[in-house]
Amino acid sequence: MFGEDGGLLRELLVERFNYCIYVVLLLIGLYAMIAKNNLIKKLIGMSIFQTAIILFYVSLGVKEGASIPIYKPEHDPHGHHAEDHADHKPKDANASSSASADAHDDHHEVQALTDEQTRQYANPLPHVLMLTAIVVGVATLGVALAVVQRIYRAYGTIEEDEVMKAIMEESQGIPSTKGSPKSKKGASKKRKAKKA
Amino acid sequence: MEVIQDTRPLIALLAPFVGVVGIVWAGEKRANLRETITLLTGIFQASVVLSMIPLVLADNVIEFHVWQIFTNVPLLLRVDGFGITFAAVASVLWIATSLYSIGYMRGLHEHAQTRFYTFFAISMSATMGVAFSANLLTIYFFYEMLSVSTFPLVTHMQNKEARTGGRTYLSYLLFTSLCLLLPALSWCYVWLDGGAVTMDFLADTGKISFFSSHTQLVLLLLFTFGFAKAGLMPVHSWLPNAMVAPTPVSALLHAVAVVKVGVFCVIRVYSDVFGIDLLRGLDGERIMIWIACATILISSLIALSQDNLKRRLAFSTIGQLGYVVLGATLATKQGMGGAVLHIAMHACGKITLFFCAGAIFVASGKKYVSQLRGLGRKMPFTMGAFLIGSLSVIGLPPLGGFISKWYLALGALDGGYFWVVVVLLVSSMLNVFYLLPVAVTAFFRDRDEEEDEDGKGMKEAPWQCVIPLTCTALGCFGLFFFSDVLLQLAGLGH
Amino acid sequence: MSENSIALIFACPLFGAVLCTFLGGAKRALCHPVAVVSLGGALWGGIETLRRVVASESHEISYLLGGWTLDSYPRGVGIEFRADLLGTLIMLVVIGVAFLVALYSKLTVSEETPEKEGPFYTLFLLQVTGLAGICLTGDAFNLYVLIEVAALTGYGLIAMGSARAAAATFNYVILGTIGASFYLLGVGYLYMKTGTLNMVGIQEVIVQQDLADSATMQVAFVFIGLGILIKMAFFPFHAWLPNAYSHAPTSTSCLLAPLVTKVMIYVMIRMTLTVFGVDFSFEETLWTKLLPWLVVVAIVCAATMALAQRDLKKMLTYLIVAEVGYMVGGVWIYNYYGLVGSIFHVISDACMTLCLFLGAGIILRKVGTSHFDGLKGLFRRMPLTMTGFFVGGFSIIGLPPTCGFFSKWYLITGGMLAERWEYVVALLFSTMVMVVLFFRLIERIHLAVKESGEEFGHGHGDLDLPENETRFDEAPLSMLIPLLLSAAVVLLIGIYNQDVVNLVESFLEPLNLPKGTDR
Amino acid sequence: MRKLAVAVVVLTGGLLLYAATDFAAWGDPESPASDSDVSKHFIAETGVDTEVPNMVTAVLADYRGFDTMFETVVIFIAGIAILAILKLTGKDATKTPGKRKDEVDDAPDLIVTHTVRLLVPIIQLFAFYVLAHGHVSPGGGFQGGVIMGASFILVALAWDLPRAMDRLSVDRAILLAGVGILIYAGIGLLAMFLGGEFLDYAELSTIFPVSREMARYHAMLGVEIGVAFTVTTVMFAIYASLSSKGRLEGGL
Repeated sequence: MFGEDGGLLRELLVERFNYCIYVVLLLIGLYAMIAKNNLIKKLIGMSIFQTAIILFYVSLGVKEGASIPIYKPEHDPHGHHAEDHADHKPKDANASSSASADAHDDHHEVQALTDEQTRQYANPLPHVLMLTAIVVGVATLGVALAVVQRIYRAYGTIEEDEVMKAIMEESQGIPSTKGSPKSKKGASKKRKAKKA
Repeated sequence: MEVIQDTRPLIALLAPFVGVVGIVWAGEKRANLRETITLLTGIFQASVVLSMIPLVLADNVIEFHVWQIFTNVPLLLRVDGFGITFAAVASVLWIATSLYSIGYMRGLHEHAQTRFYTFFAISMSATMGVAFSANLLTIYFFYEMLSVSTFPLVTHMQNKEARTGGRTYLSYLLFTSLCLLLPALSWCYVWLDGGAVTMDFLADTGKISFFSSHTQLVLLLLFTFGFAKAGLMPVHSWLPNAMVAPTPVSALLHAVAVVKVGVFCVIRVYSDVFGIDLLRGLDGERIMIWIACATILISSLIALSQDNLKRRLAFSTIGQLGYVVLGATLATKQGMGGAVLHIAMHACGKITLFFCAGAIFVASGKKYVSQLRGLGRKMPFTMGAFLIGSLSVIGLPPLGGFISKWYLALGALDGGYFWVVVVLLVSSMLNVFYLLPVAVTAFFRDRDEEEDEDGKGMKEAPWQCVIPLTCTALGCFGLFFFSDVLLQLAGLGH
Repeated sequence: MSENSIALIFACPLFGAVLCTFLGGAKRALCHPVAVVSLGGALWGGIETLRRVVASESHEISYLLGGWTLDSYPRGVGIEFRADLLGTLIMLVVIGVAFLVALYSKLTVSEETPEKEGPFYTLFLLQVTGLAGICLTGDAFNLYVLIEVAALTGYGLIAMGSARAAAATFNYVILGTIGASFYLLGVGYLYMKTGTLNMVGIQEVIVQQDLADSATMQVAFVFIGLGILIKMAFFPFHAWLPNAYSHAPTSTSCLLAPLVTKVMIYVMIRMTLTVFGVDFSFEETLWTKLLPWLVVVAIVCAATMALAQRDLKKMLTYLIVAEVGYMVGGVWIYNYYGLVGSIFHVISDACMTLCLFLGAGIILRKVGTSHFDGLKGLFRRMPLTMTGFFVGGFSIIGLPPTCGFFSKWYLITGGMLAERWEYVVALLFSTMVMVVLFFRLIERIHLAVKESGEEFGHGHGDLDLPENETRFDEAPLSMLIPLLLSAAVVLLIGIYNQDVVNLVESFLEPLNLPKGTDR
Repeated sequence: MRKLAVAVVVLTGGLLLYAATDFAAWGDPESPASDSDVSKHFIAETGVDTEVPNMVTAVLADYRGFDTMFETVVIFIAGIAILAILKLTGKDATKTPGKRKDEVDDAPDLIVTHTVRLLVPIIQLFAFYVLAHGHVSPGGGFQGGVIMGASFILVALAWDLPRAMDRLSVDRAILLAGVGILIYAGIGLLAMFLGGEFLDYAELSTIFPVSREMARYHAMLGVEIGVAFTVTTVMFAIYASLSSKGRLEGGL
């Protein structure tokens, strides 16, 4: 944990800068989700929280000296290299030693990358996972917003304590009949009128 | 001993269910048909049970394997002497009760009679199940079934009183069975060879010696009080509370089936799980004798102070159940036999008393002992039967109750507990004090004048009530004179 | 076709859902049959899968989605569906329960959420897809996606109801997202340390590289565990459940209440046994020491809160929280029998909760309220419905021969063998509470005494109930039959418990859990 | 609540930092995540397996295509759920809502509408490019779909919701979202009926005149199109429902 040429501070703040940021973001989000009274603020917290995790995953995919996980032209199965290499490579050359994909006359044989070449590309998996996580986050946010709107429509407020109060009043005011939406809406309208 | 595979135990078990289908089908509108079905079911069940007696007397056991509960534990039905004694008593008395309840329920214009007969039949099935169980888990299954299926009967009145009674009834029975019995069972089943020992009453008697004597005592206590239907103090108070039920229920279930299921289970545990030898060697076994004796004496004293006839009988029942448990705790052959006999003897006597109490209620609406003055002349059959039942419970020859008490006393002496005999004598005296005054009041005290006014039209109860109670009263004599069979079944014969 | 039966399990409801969307506009009436048929197809696929799993030698089937088969590609390149005995059993329960609820839902959906049959059945089917997928997937990240599928459909299904339900859903969204995100974070840690997302792959790396001491792994375990505990509404994190389920539309609560928490418990078992492995989960973490005590607190608190409720549905939801405590406890007492009990309880609890919620739905529809006051004398009106309801109640109490007895038996046994007396006592305590709860209900349903204790009639003979309270008035068949079927299932699982337990045992056998019987 | 939140945050933060002490070194190529068989396979063999240069697309749509299918389903669910929650039906729908105070009846701004009129085709073209070019450069179904959805939202912003709904009504949007799922799952199912596992695109080569690798290549484009359908339409449906409070008229 304590590196030879630096203390904990250096370790955390410089070398693991991203990890620090993600922790801070995550905690901000978590705090907002629990402590905030306004429902929309809670949702903002939720978004920050999810973004923090995305940041963590992306940091995970970092690889020193690697580029984005898209084949450079020389490794591209459809790239120009096919023709380039075909010119100066004998057809019966040892395929396994070939640095790039070998090419034939009309259709080319794609070769797996060697270890050396693999090092040049970052790991694609975290990116894929985060694409999924982003989508899930968007979907959750959308549904949550709809729910908030439904709450606002019924109770006329998006402050949690006021919603709770309205619910308490409602459950005391209306006897234990089946909670039909109509009666509830009536009650909320009255409340809205009072506010105005 | 020979093991015979036969379906008859299962038939006896399932017959009431077939009856239930018929009863529900006939329903409230075809009341006569419904009652006929009940009676026929009872007769059929009793005849199936009785038909097995010769086989058992010839030193056989009848087995039927129903279903595998756990890997090693089957739901096994087995008919042995002890089981069939109980089953025969219960099923024969069911016929009498069926007849009696026709008179009782119609006489009082009770509501929901179909439900009453339905659950009555289910209770009888559960009782047969307990009687024919071959291992502890099987017994537990039917025991719980009985607790639940009697609940609608206890709360039949559907009023506030019924609610209180039903609550006490069920909470006692389920709390004890789920909190004491279930852990004890699972303790036994798992720690004995990881479930390889099935607690079979025949094969695994005494296997419990695997545990330390300390644990054995804890288990003994858990089992004894877990079977709260045995009414041992301090888990007895469900029984007086269950008296809110209609009298046929009190008569058959709370004098015969349910309470006897409790003591039956206790005897099973003492004699077939622990075994007499192991039990004698157990240090704490003496505690159980004290508890049983205390139950006998205290309940008799309480019974003295009860004016409500059914409550008085209920406390008397608790005392008599104490006899049975006492017989089991003595851990002698005679004591066990006496306990088995007392199940039958007390059943016959006590059901007579309850029938009479119900008949009095139907005919005159009287519930209290102090109201019975002069009733003996109006209802000679009923009160005569009451006298016979009382004498049998007290234990006078030539009535059945004498034989069981005799063997209990023998067992006590055999075990070296002289003071237990004294307890038996004292309690018999107490029985005299709380039972005989009822008959004496009825026959020898004159009615007050103002009471005569409203009692003018009073006459004997309906015949459907009188016939059964006369029969059971005669049965008390019969059991004394034809006790050979019972003795043999109880393992005391020659 | 038979080897693709696994694909049917998620493909049938998925296509059914899309079809329901298409039909949602003009031909709404067709949505219900479509849902039933597609779940029927899934059920067939599930049964076929179970048959194949049982028949196969290793008792598990690998299904490599996308054709990334294990013999030509490294494990974890594609997504793997692993149907072993545990997952297949739970999956079958999920689909079976969903099938019954689909049958049941015809009337309640059109009455409670009019003109929204299309969206309802779409979400309903996708919920089932998600839950069934969770049971089968062998990929830790795919599990997250499926959890979110189930969660999002759940939000939608619950918030479709009243405004009160929407307010409850918001809490569910917040807590559910925290739970799922914690899980995701934990999976991220796992991936960082092991470089794979495949469950078996992770386990292999943990064993090979001996990662037990790693701080990251420990924290990953905590986050995944916490996330799942939040999702399953374990006691201190239960806040979202009672309101959400008790105010949701009837069919929704019938589907979610039996399944969601149970499937999450399955996920916990899967994570501890398959992903982290027995040694890591039980020996290297503090959870075995800590969690049984939390479970005791959870069971006692939830049971006490259930006792305080005067509303049937609300009471049932607290019971679910208590039952979650049972199952979590069964896992963490770290004992063979405890785990058998836990898994069996997942199955039986799903069935009995279903039975109770179906019954409660009928009561709600008939009486118009699920408050206790509305229950009096119901047995006379609806004897069959009430019988079905009682069977569920008996099972929750743990009376033989219902399945609840057997699961409780194994749990108590496991607790005793592990010498976790506190857990056994908590179980017995909550059993007592359930006795009180249900016989209080049964008393009300059976007796004709008002809440105040006032009597209706004069005892013998006439009860003086108004005409409409004594008339024989059974629930409609479309609701009654599923209820009775579920009651029958509760009894059948009890009676054939040995077959189920044998399957569970052959899953647990290779794991070498302590049996504790060799004293 | 605040105290509880602080406590939770402190505890979580402690855990997170504790875990961070044990993390693999920053950007270490030898770290398990970057050096595992799986990620090496993705980098080295994507070309061999699928002939797609963009590994992210290949992993997304093929190796982990099942995840992505459910990701699309998640989007679809969001659309349906929002409609289910917000859409007013029956009596409520016919009730005319009272005008909000802040609502203005002004005609759309001339400059804005003209700009949008010019921009929308370009945005949509770009969306197609991002979608189609996802195999060789960053892009794909989700990204293309979002851009496409944005173009419809832009119309709704510049004029009003009805005008956008003339082009894509919410009901039709949800239908098209379902079509997107059908395309994705349908390709998977087709592969299954052709004898492979679900989503085994290589099996499509039996009915199309391409090699197994190229079948995967083209099928990926197919599923990306399906994804784009769903994302485009659901994005718009979410916007329409939220901005009009489920009445699907007027909007912001």
